[in-house]
Amino acid sequence: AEPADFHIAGILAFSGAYGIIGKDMRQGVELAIADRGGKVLGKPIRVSWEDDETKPQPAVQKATRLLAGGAQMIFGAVGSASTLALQSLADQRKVPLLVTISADDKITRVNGSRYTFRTSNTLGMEIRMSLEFAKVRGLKKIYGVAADYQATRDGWTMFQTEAEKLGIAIVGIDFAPLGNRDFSVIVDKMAKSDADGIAVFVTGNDAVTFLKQSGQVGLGRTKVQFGPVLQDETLAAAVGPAAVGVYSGVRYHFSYDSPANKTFVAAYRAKYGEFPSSFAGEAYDGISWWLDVVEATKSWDRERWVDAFAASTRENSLEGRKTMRACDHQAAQVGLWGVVTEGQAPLPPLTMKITNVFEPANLFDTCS
Amino acid sequence: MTGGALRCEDIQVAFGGLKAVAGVSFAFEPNRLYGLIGPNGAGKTTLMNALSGHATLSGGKVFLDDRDITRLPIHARTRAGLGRSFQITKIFAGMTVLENLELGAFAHRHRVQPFWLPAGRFPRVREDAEKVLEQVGLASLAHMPAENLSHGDQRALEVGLTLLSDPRVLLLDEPLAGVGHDRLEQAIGLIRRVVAGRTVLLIEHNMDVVMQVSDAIVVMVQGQLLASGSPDQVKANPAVRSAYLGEDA
Amino acid sequence: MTISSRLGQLIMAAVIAGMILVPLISRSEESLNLVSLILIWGLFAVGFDLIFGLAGMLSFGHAALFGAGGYALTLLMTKAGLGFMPALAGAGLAGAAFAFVLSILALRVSGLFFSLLTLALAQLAYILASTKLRAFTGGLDGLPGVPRPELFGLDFYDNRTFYYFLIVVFLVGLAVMALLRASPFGKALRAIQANAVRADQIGFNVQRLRQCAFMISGAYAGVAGALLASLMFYISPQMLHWTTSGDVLIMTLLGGKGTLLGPVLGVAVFELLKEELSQITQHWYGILGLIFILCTILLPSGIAGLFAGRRDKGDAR
Amino acid sequence: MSTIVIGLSLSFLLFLLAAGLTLIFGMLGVINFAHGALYMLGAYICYQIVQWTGSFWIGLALAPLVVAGLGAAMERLALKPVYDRDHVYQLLLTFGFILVIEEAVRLVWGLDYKQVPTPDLFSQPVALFGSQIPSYRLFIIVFGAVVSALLFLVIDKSRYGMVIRATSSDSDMAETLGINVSRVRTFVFALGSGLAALGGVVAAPLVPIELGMGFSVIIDCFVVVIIGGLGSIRGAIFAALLLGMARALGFTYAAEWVDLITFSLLIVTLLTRPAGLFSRKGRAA
Amino acid sequence: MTALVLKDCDVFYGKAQALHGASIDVADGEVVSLIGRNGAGKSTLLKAAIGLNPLARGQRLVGGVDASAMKPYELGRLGIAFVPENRRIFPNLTVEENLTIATVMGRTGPWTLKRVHQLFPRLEERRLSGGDTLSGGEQQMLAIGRGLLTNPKVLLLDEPTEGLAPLIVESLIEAIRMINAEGVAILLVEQNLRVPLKLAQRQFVIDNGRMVWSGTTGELQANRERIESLISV
Ligand SMILES: Nc1ncnc2c1ncn2[C@@H]1O[C@H](COP(=O)(O)OP(=O)(O)OP(=O)(O)O)[C@@H](O)[C@H]1O
Ligand SMILES: Nc1ncnc2c1ncn2[C@@H]1O[C@H](COP(=O)(O)OP(=O)(O)OP(=O)(O)O)[C@@H](O)[C@H]1O
Ligand SMILES: [Mg+2]
Ligand SMILES: [Mg+2]
Repeated sequence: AEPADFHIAGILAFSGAYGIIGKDMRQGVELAIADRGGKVLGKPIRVSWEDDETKPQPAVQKATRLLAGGAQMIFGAVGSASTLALQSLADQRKVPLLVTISADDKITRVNGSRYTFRTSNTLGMEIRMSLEFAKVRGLKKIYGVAADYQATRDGWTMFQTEAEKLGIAIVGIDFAPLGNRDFSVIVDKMAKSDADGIAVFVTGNDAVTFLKQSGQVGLGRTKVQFGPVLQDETLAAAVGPAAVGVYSGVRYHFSYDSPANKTFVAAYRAKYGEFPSSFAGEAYDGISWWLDVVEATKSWDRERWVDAFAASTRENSLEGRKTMRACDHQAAQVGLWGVVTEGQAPLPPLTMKITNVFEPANLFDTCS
Repeated sequence: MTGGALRCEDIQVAFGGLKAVAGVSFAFEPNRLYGLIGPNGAGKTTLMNALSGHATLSGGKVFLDDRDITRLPIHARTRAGLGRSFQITKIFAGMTVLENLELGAFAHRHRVQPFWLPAGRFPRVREDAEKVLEQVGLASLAHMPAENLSHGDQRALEVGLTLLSDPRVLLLDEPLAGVGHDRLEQAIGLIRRVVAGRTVLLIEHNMDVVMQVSDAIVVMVQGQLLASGSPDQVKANPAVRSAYLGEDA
Repeated sequence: MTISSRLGQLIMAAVIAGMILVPLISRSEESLNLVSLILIWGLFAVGFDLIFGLAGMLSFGHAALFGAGGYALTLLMTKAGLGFMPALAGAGLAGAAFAFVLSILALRVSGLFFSLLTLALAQLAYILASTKLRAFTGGLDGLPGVPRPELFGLDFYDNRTFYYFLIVVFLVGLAVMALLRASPFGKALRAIQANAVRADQIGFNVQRLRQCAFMISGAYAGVAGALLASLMFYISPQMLHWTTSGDVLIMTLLGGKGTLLGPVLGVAVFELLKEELSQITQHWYGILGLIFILCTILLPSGIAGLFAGRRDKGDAR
Repeated sequence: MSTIVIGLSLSFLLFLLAAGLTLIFGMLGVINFAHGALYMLGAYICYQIVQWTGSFWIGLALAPLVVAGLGAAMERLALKPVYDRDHVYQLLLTFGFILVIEEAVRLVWGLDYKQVPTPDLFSQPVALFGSQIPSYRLFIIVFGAVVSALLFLVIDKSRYGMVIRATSSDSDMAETLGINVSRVRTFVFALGSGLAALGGVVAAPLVPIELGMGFSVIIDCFVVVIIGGLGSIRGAIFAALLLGMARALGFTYAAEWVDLITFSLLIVTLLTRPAGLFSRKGRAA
Repeated sequence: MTALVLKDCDVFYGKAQALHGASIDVADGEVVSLIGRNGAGKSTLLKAAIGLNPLARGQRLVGGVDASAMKPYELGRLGIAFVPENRRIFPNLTVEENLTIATVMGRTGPWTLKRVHQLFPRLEERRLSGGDTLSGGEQQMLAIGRGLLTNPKVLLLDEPTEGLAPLIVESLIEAIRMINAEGVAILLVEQNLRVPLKLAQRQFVIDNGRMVWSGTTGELQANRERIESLISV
């Protein structure tokens, strides 16, 4: 028997470290659902939103409950740790898990989870963008700071190896505890070094803290600060004027020039009165793609959805063409790179300007 | 039962610069009751703390029946037969008087506290407790939470808890302080009865009582022994009179 | 114990039993999950209260014991290839062993300083687990795929079967604890809380008793941690974070410390409130806070106090 | 050299964060878990004042006052009825405060980041010992030193301090000596809350202002309070200096070990001087 | 003029009634003593006088004015000083602070730190020690000194000689005489009957929370046997 509705378990962070992200993602998803008349396979779409407090345990707990109540898929989570935890649950229960924000490379890997798909960026591709940027910008000496966390440590190792291959010298690296609240000593060391580039492999609160404190000594005046996920409009607003001139990878941007994006941004602004954040954009993009594929199967068989999605390509995604790689369930896509600038109304006062668009070929390893 | 012999050699206890006990040596002979007197702050309680393990010694040794117990922890001294009461009452608040006493009996009867049977299944413990309850005159208050007792009744419970470990050497720190006028005779009687067959060290400021019950008296002043001897000898000692008793005593 | 408080105990037991058996009637998977959580945290809280409510030792290090159990089960099963039951026993042992190590340091002090030292030691363990011991713990990302039992040919990956398993473990744990608390050992712990100097003086080996209690409590925490990891199929150092210790403390206080069933009640109310409030309103967080505040002011000895005729005897000021 | 200056700024920042906690802890015997929430509230209110008036300094002056007022209300309404009970119940209470304060902040300011810019006066770095030292850091050092000196004089040295300490150990007896105990308690809790907010205001230009900010500092505060010895302002100053310097050195040579260094320091202190560096032992019998 | 009057007072601890319509009065410049066996309600009555035990029924008059609803700190400021039976020294204050805290409410009079030191020289020697390091007897001296330093109009003394060495007891008795001569009314609870017989003009006997006898010291001595039978078991 067909279920009464298409029930999605939406596990996002509405509180905790990433609490601010959940709301935007939810808005993106709700717009995507509204765009298709609220239905898929002829049944109404129902999303149960749950707050994982940016912690894996509640994420699993709440997802378990929703799946027990008959949810057909999971959408989320935000933090990579939560997502990784949800993966084993999804495999266990054989329900699809759609990821549109968590960036840890481990989430999509060859022979990884059959049921997990990611339509958004990986940290790996963002680190490649950082490398591409260092190359394009002609940086010679780089001082780095990275969070003492597996994914950023791995990312840094890769960055350092590749950079040294390109003849870029790494003059220093500090691993700061996650959630560090004082970077002044590290900033001082950086200021005293002869580096021309500062690679900042931290994100969220730590990124804001770093940039606020480096701003107090004017580090950005003499050196270029950049990082894979260092800034977006939300974080820049938290940093203030010191953010101007900082380069960062951008997951999605409302200024990206594509027909689909123009329509989306207009609709989003009309509905919510603000520009869509990268979280809203990625969420909208991912869920629209997924629902279209589900619709096309004309079936309620989850295995059919998974097979179909693994082989799909989206020509008209917000960021142009995206290809789902059957080998690791990661969507290959372009990489956006930008700089924080002062924006004119109606843009936010600090807004990202896209400076580079890197091609997927440069950002993804081939996989078989 | 016979009382144990307690001996201390050059005991010293210092708190910062203050020498509360400054080299006390004394041998307490078995089966005798010693009254320990001296001005306030002379170091009587501290000496007792040194004997029972509640003070850290900066020098000296304590022997119980020729066994060196200087480094023994408090509970082990109790098990070795050394009991004491405190000047500042220490009872188990939140429990009834009877429960207080039962705990004393459990501690005394069991080296490892049984965890496989409910506490109610130990009739002998209850008997022990009830016996002491009677002795210290608290029978009518058996089920009163101990912290609700009046001051004098708490003092009685304090002494009762000490008796349960059936010590061979008994250290009593002002057991009669706070005991009512009406009960004094009874309390002295109790002391006389329980001391039989034990070695007792009694601190007390009520001279009538001390002189009446002690076999010998030890006088402490400023952390040191000033005099010792029979009650009459001590009473007659001029140094003791001027330091402690006052002329009209 | 007065008649009315015995009646109160009975009512409380009935309430808890009713709550635990709800899934049998409702057949809803959601309540199944909720009750499973209550059983596991209930076991944790019951163990916690042995030292907190009885011996008066407020440990802020129980998160580490909880986590140690979880990791012990995970590693013993996935790396050492042990079966579930031996691994669960291993988890209990790990909790006790870790408690032993903590106790060597933390029991040198008492009162508030014990709390603070256990907090510091557990935080140290948390930091180590989340940074330096990544190879074993999976770092902050944790380890997914914690297994469940394979016994008597039953499918414990089925939540209902696992729930029955949890009931058995919980009841055994509860019964053992009931005996411990009523035994002279339990009385001695109460005595230590009431007056440690006196307890020592009448001949209780206070340090040893405290250490034993701490280790038993650690074993409960270890088993509970292992069961939680298994229920979630997931474990991370987050389990070792001091907030986990805070949670179990809050639950115990809410339910009523110093009683056998109070902590379980606290766990149940806490989990139910979280679950239900978050479905009703976005502002559940604040409402939960208000409820805590009101409970503190209005219920002097926790929710269990509603059932008891008078203050629990061990609950000394 | 620059490490020392930065270390000093870390120290005094730590002191400002922890002062209110140690005060309430030592003087009222209340472990105020809501300290972090009050700290956060201070930062948010400062943000709001800066939005309205454009001046950080007005924020610095007013936000602690507002929060102190709130602290007074919390004490009167919630804490007062439970003083006579086992202290642990206050944990549940202050835990409740955290949730309520966080909810209120979420309702008023929402989830997104706020920021308070560095005040103009201190926005430029100064060259010192071959480093560019943010002048705001120098401000923190001076301001922290002044606040710590004031607190030391008031709490450890003055009659008020004596009254407060007496109230904390035996309120009934203090009351018979003519001390209006409930007013003293309210005052102390208000002062402690105000100090928490002051910490939040001073930290505001340095860190992102968001809901989790209070949660993340509370452990640091505890470390300072414990090392210093509960309730001793002198101890807290000393502990903050020790810790600040240790962290500055840690960041210089081994950043990833900083947290471990902090906790090892704490554990060593507790093992050698269980009651903190500045503690005094009473008698057991 | 009466310094302090308690009239028909009932006091409860929880549900248990500890005072049943007890009355007592102390005139200006008078020493009144209250005797009774352990648990009779003596301390309870003193605590009711200073306001630590609320009156469920009855009246408290201070200097003729109704003070039934006053809080302890208001009574303290009016000049009632309390020396409790278990001393209640502030452990976290030094000896000197334990004394000076009595002066913060600002009552001045003949008693100064110096005079307390003269009375109890031991307290001067231990000036800077923590209150909780003192010996039992030293703590007792401190509690009395603290009470005196409030320069009271009425002094409530609960077993002040407990734990004091004989010499000190003598000087305390002298001191109480002197204080009394300076016009301070004193309500004294003592186990050691010797002291009240020496000092008090009038005696009250309490048993089971009820006043069972009152009269002058002379009357007490005349009826000693009857009264002892009233209060012994
Ligand atoms: N822990 C401590 N720290 C500092 N000083 C102490 C400590 N314990 C005792 N003292 C001091 O040592 C001295 C002796 O104290 P002790 O209690 O032994 O006197 P005591 O002879 O028993 O007097 P009392 O008859 O008044 O009970 C006192 O001056 C006391 O203040
Ligand atoms: N806090 C309390 N809670 C309950 N009952 C109490 C409390 N304090 C005293 N009582 C009871 O009140 C009665 C009177 O006690 P109170 O302390 O006034 O006696 P007292 O005459 O001072 O005796 P003592 O000579 O032993 O000091 C006693 O029966 C006692 O058990
Ligand atoms: Mg003494
Ligand atoms: Mg009394």
